[in-house]
Amino acid sequence: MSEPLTVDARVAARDVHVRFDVAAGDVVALIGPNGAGKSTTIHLLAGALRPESGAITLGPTTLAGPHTFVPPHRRKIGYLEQRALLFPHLNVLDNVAYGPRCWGASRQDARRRAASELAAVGLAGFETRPVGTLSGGQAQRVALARSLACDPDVVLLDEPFAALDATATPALRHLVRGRLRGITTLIATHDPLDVMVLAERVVALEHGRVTSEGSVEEMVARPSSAFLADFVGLNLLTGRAEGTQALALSDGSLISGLSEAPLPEGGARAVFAPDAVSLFTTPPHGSPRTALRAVVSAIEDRGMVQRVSLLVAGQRIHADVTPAAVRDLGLTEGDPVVAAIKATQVALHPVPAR
Amino acid sequence: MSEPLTVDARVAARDVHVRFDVAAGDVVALIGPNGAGKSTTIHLLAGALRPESGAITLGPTTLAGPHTFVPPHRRKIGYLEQRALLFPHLNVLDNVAYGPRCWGASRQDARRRAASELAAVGLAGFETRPVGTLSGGQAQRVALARSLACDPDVVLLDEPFAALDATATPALRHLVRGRLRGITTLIATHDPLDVMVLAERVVALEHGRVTSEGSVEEMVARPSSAFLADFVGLNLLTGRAEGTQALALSDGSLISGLSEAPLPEGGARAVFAPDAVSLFTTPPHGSPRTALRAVVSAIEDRGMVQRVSLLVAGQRIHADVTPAAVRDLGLTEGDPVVAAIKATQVALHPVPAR
Amino acid sequence: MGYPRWAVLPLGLTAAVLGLPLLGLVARADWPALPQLLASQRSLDALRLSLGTCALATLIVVLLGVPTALVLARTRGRWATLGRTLVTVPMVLPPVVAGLALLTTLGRRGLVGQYLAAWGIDLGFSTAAVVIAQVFVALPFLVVSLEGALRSAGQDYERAASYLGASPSRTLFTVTLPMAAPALASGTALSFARALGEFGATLTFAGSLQGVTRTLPLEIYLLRESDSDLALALAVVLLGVASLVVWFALHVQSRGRHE
Amino acid sequence: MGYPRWAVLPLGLTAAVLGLPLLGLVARADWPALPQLLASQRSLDALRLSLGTCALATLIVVLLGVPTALVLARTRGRWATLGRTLVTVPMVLPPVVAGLALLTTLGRRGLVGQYLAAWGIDLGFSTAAVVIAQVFVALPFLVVSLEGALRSAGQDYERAASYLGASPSRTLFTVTLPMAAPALASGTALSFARALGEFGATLTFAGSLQGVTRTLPLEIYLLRESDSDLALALAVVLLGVASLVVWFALHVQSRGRHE
Amino acid sequence: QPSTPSPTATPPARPVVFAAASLSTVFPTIAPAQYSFDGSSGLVDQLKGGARADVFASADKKNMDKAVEAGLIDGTPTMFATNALVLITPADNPAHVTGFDASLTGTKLVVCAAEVPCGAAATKAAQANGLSLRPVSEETKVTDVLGKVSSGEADAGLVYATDAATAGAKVTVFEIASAKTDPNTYWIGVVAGAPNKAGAASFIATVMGEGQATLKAAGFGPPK
Ligand SMILES: Nc1ncnc2c1ncn2[C@@H]1O[C@H](COP(=O)(O)OP(=O)(O)OP(=O)(O)O)[C@@H](O)[C@H]1O
Ligand SMILES: Nc1ncnc2c1ncn2[C@@H]1O[C@H](COP(=O)(O)OP(=O)(O)OP(=O)(O)O)[C@@H](O)[C@H]1O
Ligand code: MOO
Ligand SMILES: [Mg+2]
Ligand SMILES: [Mg+2]
Repeated sequence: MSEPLTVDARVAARDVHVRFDVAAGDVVALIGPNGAGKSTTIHLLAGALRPESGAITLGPTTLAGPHTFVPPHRRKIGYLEQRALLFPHLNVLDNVAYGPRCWGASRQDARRRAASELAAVGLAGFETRPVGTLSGGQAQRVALARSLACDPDVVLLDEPFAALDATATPALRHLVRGRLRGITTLIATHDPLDVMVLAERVVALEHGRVTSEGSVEEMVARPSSAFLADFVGLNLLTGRAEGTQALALSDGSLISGLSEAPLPEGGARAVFAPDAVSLFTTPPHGSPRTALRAVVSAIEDRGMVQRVSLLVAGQRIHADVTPAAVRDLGLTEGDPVVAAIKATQVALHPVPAR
Repeated sequence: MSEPLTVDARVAARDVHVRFDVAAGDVVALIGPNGAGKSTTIHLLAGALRPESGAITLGPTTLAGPHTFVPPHRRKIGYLEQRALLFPHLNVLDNVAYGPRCWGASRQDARRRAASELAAVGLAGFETRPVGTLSGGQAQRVALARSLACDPDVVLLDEPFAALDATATPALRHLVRGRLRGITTLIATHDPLDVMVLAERVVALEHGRVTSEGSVEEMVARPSSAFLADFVGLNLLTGRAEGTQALALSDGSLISGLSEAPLPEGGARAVFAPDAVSLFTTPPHGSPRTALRAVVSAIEDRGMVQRVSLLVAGQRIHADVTPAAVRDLGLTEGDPVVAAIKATQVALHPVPAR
Repeated sequence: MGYPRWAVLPLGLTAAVLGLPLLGLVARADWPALPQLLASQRSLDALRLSLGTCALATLIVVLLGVPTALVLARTRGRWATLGRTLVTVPMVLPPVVAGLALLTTLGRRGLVGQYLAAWGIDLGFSTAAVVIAQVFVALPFLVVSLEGALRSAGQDYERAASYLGASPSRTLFTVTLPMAAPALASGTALSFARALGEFGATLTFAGSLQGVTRTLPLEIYLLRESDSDLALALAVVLLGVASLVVWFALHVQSRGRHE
Repeated sequence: MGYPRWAVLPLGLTAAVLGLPLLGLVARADWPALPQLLASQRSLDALRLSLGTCALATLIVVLLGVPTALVLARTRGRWATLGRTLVTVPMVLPPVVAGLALLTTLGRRGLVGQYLAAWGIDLGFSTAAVVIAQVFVALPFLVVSLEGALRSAGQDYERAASYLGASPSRTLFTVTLPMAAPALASGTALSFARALGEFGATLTFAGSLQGVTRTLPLEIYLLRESDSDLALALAVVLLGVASLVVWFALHVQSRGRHE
Repeated sequence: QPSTPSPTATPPARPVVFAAASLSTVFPTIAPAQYSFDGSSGLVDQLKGGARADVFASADKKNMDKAVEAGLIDGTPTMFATNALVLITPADNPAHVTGFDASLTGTKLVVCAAEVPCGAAATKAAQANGLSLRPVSEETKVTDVLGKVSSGEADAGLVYATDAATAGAKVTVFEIASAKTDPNTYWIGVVAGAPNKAGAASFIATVMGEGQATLKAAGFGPPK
């Protein structure tokens, strides 16, 4: 059902010219500073905007090209904008049932489907509410339910969680994650966690151009621009799940961590912040579960902190420490060190599956 | 110029009845899950909603009561909504200049002021852009500039940073922080960082009622509900600035950390996550700068992690560790431990000043 | 809240400008003669004919006008301005001239009418001619008022619907029109009112035969030749009927909206 | 995009319904006689009078109608429905009846007119009466069309302005009206058009004195007594003037908007 | 229509003349005045409403009587012209009407409604000729009857001789003998409280005097 996507589109008026491909079923994060062209790209895919030149294809279908243009309503997309834009003349349930009705479901089936989507976003019981009476976050959740209710071929999310309360976000992200399995997806986001949890690949935009493209792993390991490095700010180690709360690297060393749901077998990612990495010269005895043998490959002075690059089982991670610590430990390039990370600071996620 | 605020207002249709006070010049964070009544409270203060019973007073003025109601335009408020709502028929500069014009500034003065507010939010050069051509985040920044341009007596912010890109938020938060000095402020937010960085006091709402109210310190130390505990999720230690990169507790122990701007003399806060606290039986030798003597006061089983409560110089903090670590270290209540925290995981902030 | 307080002053003036003449009308009407007048076959015929033709004309106006307003609201540039001008201009015609225009076009020897006549279709002096005259004068009112509202409202919600898979037609019926309901209702009321009051064009194009083409305004005009006060009484009846219809339309519309 | 493709069908029908009669009018008019007709003092007087009174009437309509539409749009419940009904209903009056209503109210012996006469103010059969008649028939059109648009548009932006310190008046002039510009422009064009075409009420209330109360439609009416083709030619002139004014209003309005 | 001022003794000021619409072409060529034209009944309504006028010229006796009854006229009004009903068809007479007779049956005949003067005259004429008319429309204004016949929309119509005269070659005219003997009458009088009584009197004098020739040329008959 899912198809690969190729994008090569120019919108001169906004100085945007984006070019990238998405494999069938891939979840791709679109990142970049305000005004970089993320929403413009999403609009191009949704059909809200027609590229001035270039083409957009989904599998064998040309969505937009010099001579073709498939209108938005013939693209089976699930699109969630920054604004909820719920229809004010329909109640919550009928808003969510709108998509299924458009794609041919009977009124009853559409409502049944809508009710279950609403329940999934935690809004069971809100069915008959007029949308004008919802809080901002509630409205955004209804919009999310609405955009997923018509089983889209391609999902386009533009900062989907920005208006949600912090305690509700992880659960919804988890829900979205489950729903996106196997659906070609683009997520424009400002939240690195969205990238780490939901995406397989990253397309970074700056000033309307793709400045970097690759797997999440590559981007984290070798961010190719200052924005990316800043944005990522997180370490990522990929290995295989070992039990439900740990991950094994290629050299056999183990990383303990926490995961929202028990890790399935197979590929897994450990995500942790550079400032969560403590450095020791000998393995310490304390609460940190993980002690990785590493070699210092570089030390970068970033003002208040020093960023120490480490090689662990062939993968690159960073540790942020104070200049005083570098002095104390007498660190230089090539030194072997022990990198300790508390299990509670490591998030484990399965590698997003096709 | 700034005045204390007292709120005791009921809106039966939304099942909201809020009661709290704000001292003159205080910055208060309004927190609570989606639909708790944060925006409703803000609307009551802005004058968009009239309380069905109760009263709202600002200093000697009754803003709303059984017999009085000051309309929104006579309240000198800076209000930023979840939606930017920029006037589509005005360009960016004139949107920002709108407020000053309303309060009597000449066209020239208003434009000058607007230009400087725009520059402050990083949008110099956007003056003559039609607002329809802004990206989502750009629009929200313009709205922020617009709401601050008329020197408000009371500032009301409803999730001000939700739509901003992650790399831009810290700078803007810093800007807002400076601007709020001495202005009575309410911030509805889902981001604990907003609370820690900007607020002195917290009012927590659930189901339309104030469930908890107090200083940020109190709330962090003794969250009175599951939502609060979840929301906060951070440790806070208050002391006095010691140099520009450390904070001294009452027992003389030092906490190293990082701060966005050099710490001024006086009260300061150290903010760090419970999972950033490593526990040792003896002081370790490694990169962590801070090693605090602490006593275990409680151990709570939270499933995947154990939350260890610690007393440090009379203040309570938490350490999240794995069950395995508790077993390894043989921790029980009353045990003395060393709590190590990496300086790069500690954020230092001045106590928000009146 | 919602409007400056001084706005009630012009509101009061408007009420006076529109209300006083209506009051004057009611005051001068020959009330005692009214029951007998209303019982007369002529008045009943005129009333029935007026309501029937206006209902049909309003239906046609909505069917033609709504899509026209939509297309004009969604088109930009020269063509849109031209289209909007063309739609507005017929409103300016004095009704008698409008009737003459219809006559020269659709009459037996008219531009188009001669071909219709060859096909055996003769519109002159028929009830159909009354409806055509009403459509001609009422259509611009719906188009112009709805078009303005649609243009003001923008297209955000329509785009949201299209992303959910709604074809332009479905979007029109499930989003655009329900959301423009207030403007559509007032535009329809406007058109109905214009059709109900229509006089000059009907007279000139369709003639005036009891039960066939003599609508209420024509009857009132005729009655005036013999007795102005009685004519005014019948005009008040027309006014009453119109008030009821308009009030009902507005009432239904305001109940249909969520507060 | 923006509308279903089938919408061009009713659009075409609308164009035919409104356009063909106009074409017929132009085709039948007595063109060779037009230059001489236009050069005559009578025609010039009528044209001048029509443009002057319509401009003034439209100004008054806007001054009274905009606040009225605003208040009605921002009021809910019974009173609003009542107000809107009262505003809509005068549109239904056949113009002659409207004229009679004005006469019985503002005439020298009318309900209000007798007091005005006692103060030395005599409105009847003066140019002022022409303007009053035009205001009476045109005002409802502005109110009804603008009210619908304001109601559809909602109040979010107005609230945003009030938080920035804008009084309701300032909000009205700097936010509400600029944002409702398309609806305001079309409502004004509608009113102007209605006033320019006004005939029956003017004739009855203001009479038909050359240069004082005989506007273009009245002149056309009189001309028709002697030569209908010449009357049609003058009607085409009226049409041309109206087209120009309307086109200009729409053009200015569309240039003023940011794309 | 250029109006040629007549060389009468010029009164102090032009009188205000309220005259039936059917006089709108001919009156300005008789004497200069400030004219206001409308249907006769409309003019009576205006006078009742307090319109300031000096002269009222009605196209029938009924409306002049109404004016007198309402005290709007000074003294007694004078008949100044008559106008006889005629039958007209489009120039090519498509229904082959032969006159005001049985040939009208089955044709599209338009007449004035009984309420207006020309309609009353039509009814009288039909009675006099033993015809029962089945019109397809009963118009409220004689101009509308003329318009429908001259445009070919109707096959035949009953109008006044003066109306038929304005249509010229566009219509074929059949005279009605009975109508000539019992024509419609035109009346003129000074309005009560006229601001310009002298002007009014001199205007009426002109109409009754040298104006008669002009009226005759326009198709009117002499007063009886
Ligand atoms: N309708 C429009 N017309 C013209 N230019 C536009 C329009 N919308 C956006 N732009 C411009 O195009 C560029 C890309 O904007 P876009 O909305 O795609 O950014 P974004 O990456 O989504 O930013 P954000 O994170 O703030 O949402 C920006 O410079 C913006 O100002
Ligand atoms: N206009 C309205 N009419 C009726 N009820 C409303 C209206 N707006 C909000 N509510 C209801 O009032 C309650 C409080 O809503 P409010 O908008 O204040 O929540 P909030 O705390 O701001 O939530 P969020 O974090 O999602 O913005 C909710 O139950 C909401 O559904
Ligand atoms: O103008 Mo008249 O009074 O209908 O003949
Ligand atoms: Mg965006
Ligand atoms: Mg809210």
